[in-house]
Amino acid sequence: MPVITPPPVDLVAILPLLIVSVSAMVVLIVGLFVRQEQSPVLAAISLVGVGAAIVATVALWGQNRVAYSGAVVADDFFVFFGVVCLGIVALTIVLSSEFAAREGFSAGEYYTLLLFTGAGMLVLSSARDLIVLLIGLEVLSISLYVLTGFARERLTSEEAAIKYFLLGAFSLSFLVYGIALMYGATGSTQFDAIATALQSGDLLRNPLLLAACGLILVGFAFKLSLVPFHMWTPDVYEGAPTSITAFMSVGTKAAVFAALLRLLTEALPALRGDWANILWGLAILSMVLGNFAAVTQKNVKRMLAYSGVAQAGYMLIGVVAAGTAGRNALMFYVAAYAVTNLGAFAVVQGLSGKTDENTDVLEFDGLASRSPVLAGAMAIFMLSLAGVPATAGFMAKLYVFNAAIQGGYLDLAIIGVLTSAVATFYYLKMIVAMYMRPADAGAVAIRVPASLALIVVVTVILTIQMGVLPSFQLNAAQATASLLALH
Amino acid sequence: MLAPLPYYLILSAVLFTIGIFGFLFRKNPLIMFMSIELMLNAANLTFVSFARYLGSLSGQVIVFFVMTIAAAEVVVGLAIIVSIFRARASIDVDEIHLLKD
Amino acid sequence: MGMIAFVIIAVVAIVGAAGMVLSRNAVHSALLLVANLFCVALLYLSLNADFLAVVQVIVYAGAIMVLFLFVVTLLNPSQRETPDQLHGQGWVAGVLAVVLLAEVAGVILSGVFGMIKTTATPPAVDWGDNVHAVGALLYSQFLFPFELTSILLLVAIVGATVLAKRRL
Amino acid sequence: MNLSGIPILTLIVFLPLVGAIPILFFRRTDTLLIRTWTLLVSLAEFVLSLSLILGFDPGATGPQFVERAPWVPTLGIQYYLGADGISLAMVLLTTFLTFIAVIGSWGAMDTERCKEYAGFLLLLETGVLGSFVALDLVLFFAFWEAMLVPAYLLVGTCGGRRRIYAAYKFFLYTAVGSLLMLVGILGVYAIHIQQGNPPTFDLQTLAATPIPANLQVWAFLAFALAFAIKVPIWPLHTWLPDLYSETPLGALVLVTMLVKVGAYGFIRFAIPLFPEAAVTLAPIIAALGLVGILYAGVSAFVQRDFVMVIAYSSIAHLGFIVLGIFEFNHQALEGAVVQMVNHGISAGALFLIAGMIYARTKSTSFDALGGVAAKWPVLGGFGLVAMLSSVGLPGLNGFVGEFLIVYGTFIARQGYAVVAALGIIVAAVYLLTMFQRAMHGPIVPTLSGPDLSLREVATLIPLVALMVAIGLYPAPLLNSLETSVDQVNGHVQTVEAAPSAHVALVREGR
Amino acid sequence: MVNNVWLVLLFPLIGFVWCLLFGRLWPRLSGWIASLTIGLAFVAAVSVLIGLLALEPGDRIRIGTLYTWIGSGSVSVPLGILVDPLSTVMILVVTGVSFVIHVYATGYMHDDPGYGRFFCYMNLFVLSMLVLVLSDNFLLLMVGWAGVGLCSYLLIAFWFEKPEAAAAGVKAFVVNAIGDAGLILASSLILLTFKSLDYVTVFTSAKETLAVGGGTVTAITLLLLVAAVAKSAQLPLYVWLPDAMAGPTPVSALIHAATMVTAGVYLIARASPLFTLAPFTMGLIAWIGAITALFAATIGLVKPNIKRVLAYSTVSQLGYMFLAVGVGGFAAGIFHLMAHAFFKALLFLAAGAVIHALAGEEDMRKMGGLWKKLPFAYWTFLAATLAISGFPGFSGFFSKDEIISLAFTSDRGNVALGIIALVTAGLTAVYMFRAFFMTFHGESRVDEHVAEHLHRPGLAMVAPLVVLGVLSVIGGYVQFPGGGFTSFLTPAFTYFGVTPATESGLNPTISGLSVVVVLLGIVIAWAIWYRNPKTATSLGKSFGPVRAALLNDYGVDALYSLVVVGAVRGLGNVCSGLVDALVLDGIVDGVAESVRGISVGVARLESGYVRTYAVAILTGAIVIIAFMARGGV
Repeated sequence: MPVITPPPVDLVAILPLLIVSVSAMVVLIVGLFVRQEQSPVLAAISLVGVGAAIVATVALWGQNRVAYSGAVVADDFFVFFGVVCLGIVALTIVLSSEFAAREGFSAGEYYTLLLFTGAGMLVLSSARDLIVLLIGLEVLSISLYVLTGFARERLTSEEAAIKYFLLGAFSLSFLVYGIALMYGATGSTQFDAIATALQSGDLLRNPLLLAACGLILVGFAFKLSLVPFHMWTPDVYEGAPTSITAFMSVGTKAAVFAALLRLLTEALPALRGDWANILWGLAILSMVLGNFAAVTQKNVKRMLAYSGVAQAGYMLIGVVAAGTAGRNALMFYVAAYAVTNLGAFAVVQGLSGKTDENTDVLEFDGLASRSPVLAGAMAIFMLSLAGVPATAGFMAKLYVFNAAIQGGYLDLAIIGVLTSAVATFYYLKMIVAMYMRPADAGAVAIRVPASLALIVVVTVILTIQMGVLPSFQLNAAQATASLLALH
Repeated sequence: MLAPLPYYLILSAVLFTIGIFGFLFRKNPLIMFMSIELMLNAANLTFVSFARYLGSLSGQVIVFFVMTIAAAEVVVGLAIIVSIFRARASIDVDEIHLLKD
Repeated sequence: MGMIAFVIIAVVAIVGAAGMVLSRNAVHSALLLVANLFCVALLYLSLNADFLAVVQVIVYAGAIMVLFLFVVTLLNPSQRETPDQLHGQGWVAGVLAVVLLAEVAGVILSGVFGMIKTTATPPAVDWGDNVHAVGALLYSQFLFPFELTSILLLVAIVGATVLAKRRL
Repeated sequence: MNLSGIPILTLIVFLPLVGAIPILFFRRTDTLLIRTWTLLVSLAEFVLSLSLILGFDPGATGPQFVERAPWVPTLGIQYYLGADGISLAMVLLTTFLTFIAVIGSWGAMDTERCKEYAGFLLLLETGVLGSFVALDLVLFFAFWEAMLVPAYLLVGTCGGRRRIYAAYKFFLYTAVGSLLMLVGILGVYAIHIQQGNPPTFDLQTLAATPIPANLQVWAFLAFALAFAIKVPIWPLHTWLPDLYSETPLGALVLVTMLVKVGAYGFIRFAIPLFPEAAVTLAPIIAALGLVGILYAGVSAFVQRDFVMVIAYSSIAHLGFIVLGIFEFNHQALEGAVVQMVNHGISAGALFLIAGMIYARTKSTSFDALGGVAAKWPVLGGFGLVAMLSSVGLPGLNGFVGEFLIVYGTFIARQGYAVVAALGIIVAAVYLLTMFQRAMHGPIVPTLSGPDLSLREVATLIPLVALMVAIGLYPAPLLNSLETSVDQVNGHVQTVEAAPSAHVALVREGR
Repeated sequence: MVNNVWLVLLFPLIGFVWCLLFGRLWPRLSGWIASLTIGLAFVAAVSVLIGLLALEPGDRIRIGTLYTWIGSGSVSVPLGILVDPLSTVMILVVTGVSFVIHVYATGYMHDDPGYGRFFCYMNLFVLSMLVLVLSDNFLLLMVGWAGVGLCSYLLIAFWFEKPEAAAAGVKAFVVNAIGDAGLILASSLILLTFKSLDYVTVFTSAKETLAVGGGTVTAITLLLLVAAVAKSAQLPLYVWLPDAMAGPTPVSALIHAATMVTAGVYLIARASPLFTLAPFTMGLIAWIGAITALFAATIGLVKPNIKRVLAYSTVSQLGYMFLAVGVGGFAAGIFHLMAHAFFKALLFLAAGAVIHALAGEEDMRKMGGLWKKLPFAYWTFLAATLAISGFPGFSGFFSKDEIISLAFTSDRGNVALGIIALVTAGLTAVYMFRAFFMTFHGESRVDEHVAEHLHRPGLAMVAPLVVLGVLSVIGGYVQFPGGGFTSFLTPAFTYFGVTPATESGLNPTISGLSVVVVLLGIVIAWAIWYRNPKTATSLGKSFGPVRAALLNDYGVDALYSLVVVGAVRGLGNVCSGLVDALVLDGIVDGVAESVRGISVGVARLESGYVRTYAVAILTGAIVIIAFMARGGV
């Protein structure tokens, strides 16, 4: 009879996760006793929790702890993505505070789930085991399924929820099946064990292994909304509450990219030739189709959804290019995109009104005169997404294309820039609407709540800072990436 | 006593495929969801089969986790389905497409 | 002997699955799925996964499928499906499914023999008390994911509660 | 004057940007404050830029006023500014024209769009200036792209009726080209690194990097496309008439600097980085320049609008500049740079005059004009001088550049020079015809209002003074260009001096 | 004294700047200052002449440099001037005749609202011409060259409210621009060949550098010829000059007599060291000159407008000058240039007096019998007519006679050229006396109303007529004794090794022939237009088609407007209307449209059906697995 020998408990390595989870529970409980109009209290508690978690994450810098039989790791890569993800959660909390204070809104559960998504993302970015990765993904996904349906007065919100859920579950099955085959082929689900199993080289050309890898990629591609697994994205983004759309568009991408990169570089480096080909195709498809489809969108959220598809394609270039340059590029891109897109959605939220419905591009007509601040901020975000210099988006694209060329993927770089030009088309459409068209006759000045203003200001500053002085984030990314390369 | 491993694997592949077919074919979200359960089961069967042939227990433990995941999904999924279709005359995913281009 | 049993169980499982997919009545589908799950549980047993077999029956066939049935009956079960708005969806689904099956089957058949460890006859393992063994593994090597599942379940519960709160 | 220790270029580049910030906080209705502030900023900027003259050493090789600091050290991107004679001329022209543009827009800015107008104008100035002094490829690209945005917004918010179409077209046209240049930049960088060098985007270092000939051609084309669109070289020019006809005419004075950045790009980046490819493709590009001269010339002849004629004439003038750049000899290149300055002055003056006509008649269409010079003799007189400067009348500025270009072309490709001379005749045809249609003839009854005000005269006088000054005594300008021009051509001449090596490289590449 | 040459330039510059600044404020004063400055320039020019005469004949060349104008690499062009007999003659003629015209204009333009502007342009005109003739290099020459073109444009279009005046101005400028282009190319080629644009450098090394009749020198001279032909209104680029009559009459006088059109002759004379190396070009020049002379003379026979007749006579006389320089008679050409300046200025000013008197009437069919009413104009016009016709003893006789005989006898001349010159001399007498008789004799056809209010010329207009009248009569005697003018001028050519062809005294045969021809012409004119004016009408009828052809310049003008203007307009419409708007923008918009189209197509996949999305996922999965497994064994 085997003796149970639990692995050494390393609470420090998972401290951020613990803090976030505990705060989630605290919010859940406190939420039961808090009246609707007091919901900012919950937001405050959540923010404190996330803040503490961020501190705990940063504290792990340079420690490189592998814990729980190698199931998780708290290295600098994790710290980077942890901070990014938690930052996204924090901003989403602030962004939601106005929205969550409304009548009949289950604020307690809302914040709880939001914090749990944070937990899920932390797990994803630290997972070194396919099973841990899977569970982290599910924590994130299930929270999001529910959050998507949170705008209860809108049928579209529910519709988005069920579409997201059904397709999410469907694609999860592929992932699970892929993990099963991977387990069969390598005998393990742990990254280092898989890598060791592949080292001998006997397995490398095994169809079963390759198929397993392909199936796993399908699961990831769905979450990253890469073409052709992206089709849920516009519908869900449009239907979900704007703050959740904002969160989904950046949070999911950040965490899943972290997990994907770790999986590919730590577990499957031997298969690089194979997965790089697949991702190469997916990147091209995503950049091309995402950008093209976005051109004629009339709803801002849908447009940003397609833009997100395309942006995921650009990020993928970093993964394909691999190497230090590729990883740096991906990390910077993720951070830049997170900041910019959150800001953009914050502006959309500012316009979308009480019912969260006014997200048509027409709503932006003449915004410059209705709210110069929102218009100015939105213009900066659009330019950043388009990759115009002095914004985060430019540096991100520079990094990515550089990585592509250094990695020998000139084709990706060229397609990337050409599709960027197409993208400019629709990003400019927003600027045209805001600055060059007159506002509706009946349009009134827009009241910007303090919470929204805070987000907009923070994201604008970050967008520009990352474009003008990118070194801070880059240094972090660089150090992390080089550490990762040691494994 | 034991059938060879490929038999198990093929069986699970067949089950997995039937699940996929069901998901694509049926319009009833409940049956689509059941199809997903079928797919997960197929995956589980693969895990267990491999576990047996690898002589490693961890496959079984993983199945345990997958079941948990499935359960969690069922809870939330059914709740979503109920909340949408309770008020409707028909249970048909094709009926819900307000969101499209 | 094992082969015969396997074939019978497999056939039943496939028939159950196919029936689930094709049945016009959602209740029938659910019951056919239970049958399938039961067959899989039997296969678990054949694979020395006693604990899982039991869990499969209790949790899956028991709890989860009951939940399904409950919802099915809640949502007007007698209703017939309307004609498909997506023309040719059945054909597309069928063809794609067959292609995928062919692919996966091909992959399995060509791949599984390349794996030295698994092509040999299965090791005669004695996991002793399977429940104990699984438990031991769960609390040692898989401690972290195990703890994580608590979060997962909590999320599910909270989510279900929120969703339920509104219209039920 | 010793300017060492003072980051003079940084100050010059970013003063307008800083000056634009307070405008954000001015009240929209307080246009006088906004305009006065903008005027002060542009004046201060101009005065500041004049200090460069004092510190400039015309004989020195290499960039002067150098500022160098790591920007993104991990990639080897530097904040690297420096100016040679060519940059200096362009910088001074830009600050001067901005100042003129602000005075010239004084009346036109008095609208509810004043804030945008002023702000974007200043931002545009920063972008243009940055492009002229950046010596790091990424830094240059950043300025280059950043310059588009205020131009785009300026046209889009303050422009004419078809402003959105024009702004869109401009941005997309230029965006496509510039993005490929980014690929080109990264390509050169990658080659540099592959040869085992530390990463850098330093122009001079990369220019010294040997690049295989076949790659050179592609990389050159990636750069050239961006610059060719911006210049614009035929047949990539159709954005320009649309943009110019929709841009507020005062601001257009500065917007004309955009095309000069394109030409500058060839001189500073495309040719030094890829001399062999430049030599190989020079006949084609120069020929396109020629086509542009004649094509735009005859097109200008049939235009029905004052501004459109000048827009097409700009294309023709830029054709001369392109021709001059791609002859790779001292006179042609120097002439091209002089002509860049001239184009800013002449076209600027003509646009200002168009703006003054527009302010009085609300139209610049020939259908609504006639007898303008009779009705407003002072306006007509300034218009005449500006027009003649654009024609290239000897004794005015345009001639110096045109002659040097024609002579330089003559040295290398005599047939081209003959065609270019034909272009000079065509220029006389369409510009004189324009003047005849708008300024001469019977006074149409719709003209009303006074002749030029003192402010308007004050706007034009500096420009006219420069036309005469450069026309009669271009030595200061030419002298400051001598060394710089030789340095640019030096990249090419080493190629031409060793034709056998060139051929060998081509073969190796393939 | 020679250094006073700077003053020759300075005074008109002062006048120009003064008129530019104060012309509108004090128009009268400005007119006088303008005239005064030109007068002072003339005085300065005379002092230059005196200074030059004090030097040895072989040493009469001086160069002064202000500063380096264009210095680019190896190219260095100074702002410098050259004083030699040729330029001295030119500045004397230019300033002298211009001064007279200025004075005249103060009276003629008295009532014009653009008085100040007029003198501003006039002074700039003179200044440009002086720069042209004084320049010591080809590039600075071009400044003056284009400057006179500009001023001709400004002055022809002086009354620019009149559409035909504006159009005539444009025409003048554009045709001149063709010449400018030729000059730029010529300069480029010279610079490339000689590494310099200085006259002295180029001309002294011409013989060593260039082979006689070689391609380079032929190309250079042909390009210079293009410039000269355009500026001097020779075939085929003469078309601007007749239209230039749209300007005020003093302007015509200035353009035709003192400045502008003579520049082409001057250029050829100046660049004679190059031209003499290019026999082909020389022959071409002679032929162009001869044919133009004849061509314009025939047109002059029929034109009813007095100024137009004078214009064609100018073209014709310039043809003579071309002929002269073409056959190597550079001094003869310049001599005729000077004589022509006198009598042509006089003709215009006298005609101007008539036009002024008749309140702007220029049609000779509405004149007649004016000899009693306008005696000064009558006598001076007669003097000038005799001079231009080459009536013995008058200035034109000496100069033209020399040309005719050179055409026959010079090395480069031949009988054909001589006969053409001779015939043209006769025709000149015919059409000039036609104009004379139609204007001053016969019955008055003047409008009654105008006749009652005849403007009599004031002193400012009469004095110039008298001065020029005297000069027209005696101007030819500068050749005496012993070819004094030619011998003064010759060092300017011999200095660079060019020996201009000269006549050794009067050739009795040719002189006699030409006298006969001229007299015959006068008689014919007398017979047709004086004795019985009906003859003219009947002749006109019997030669209807010929007359129509002549009236329409043989259709040259129409051909130009059709071919040149039509071609440019047509090309322009194709380029901007078709290629730009449809093809290029079509491509751009087409790209944008197809992006939009693809976008709509792609977006249409987004049907909203979950199961469709699932199909996409499954398809993607199948492809990916196939791709991955493909790499397997």
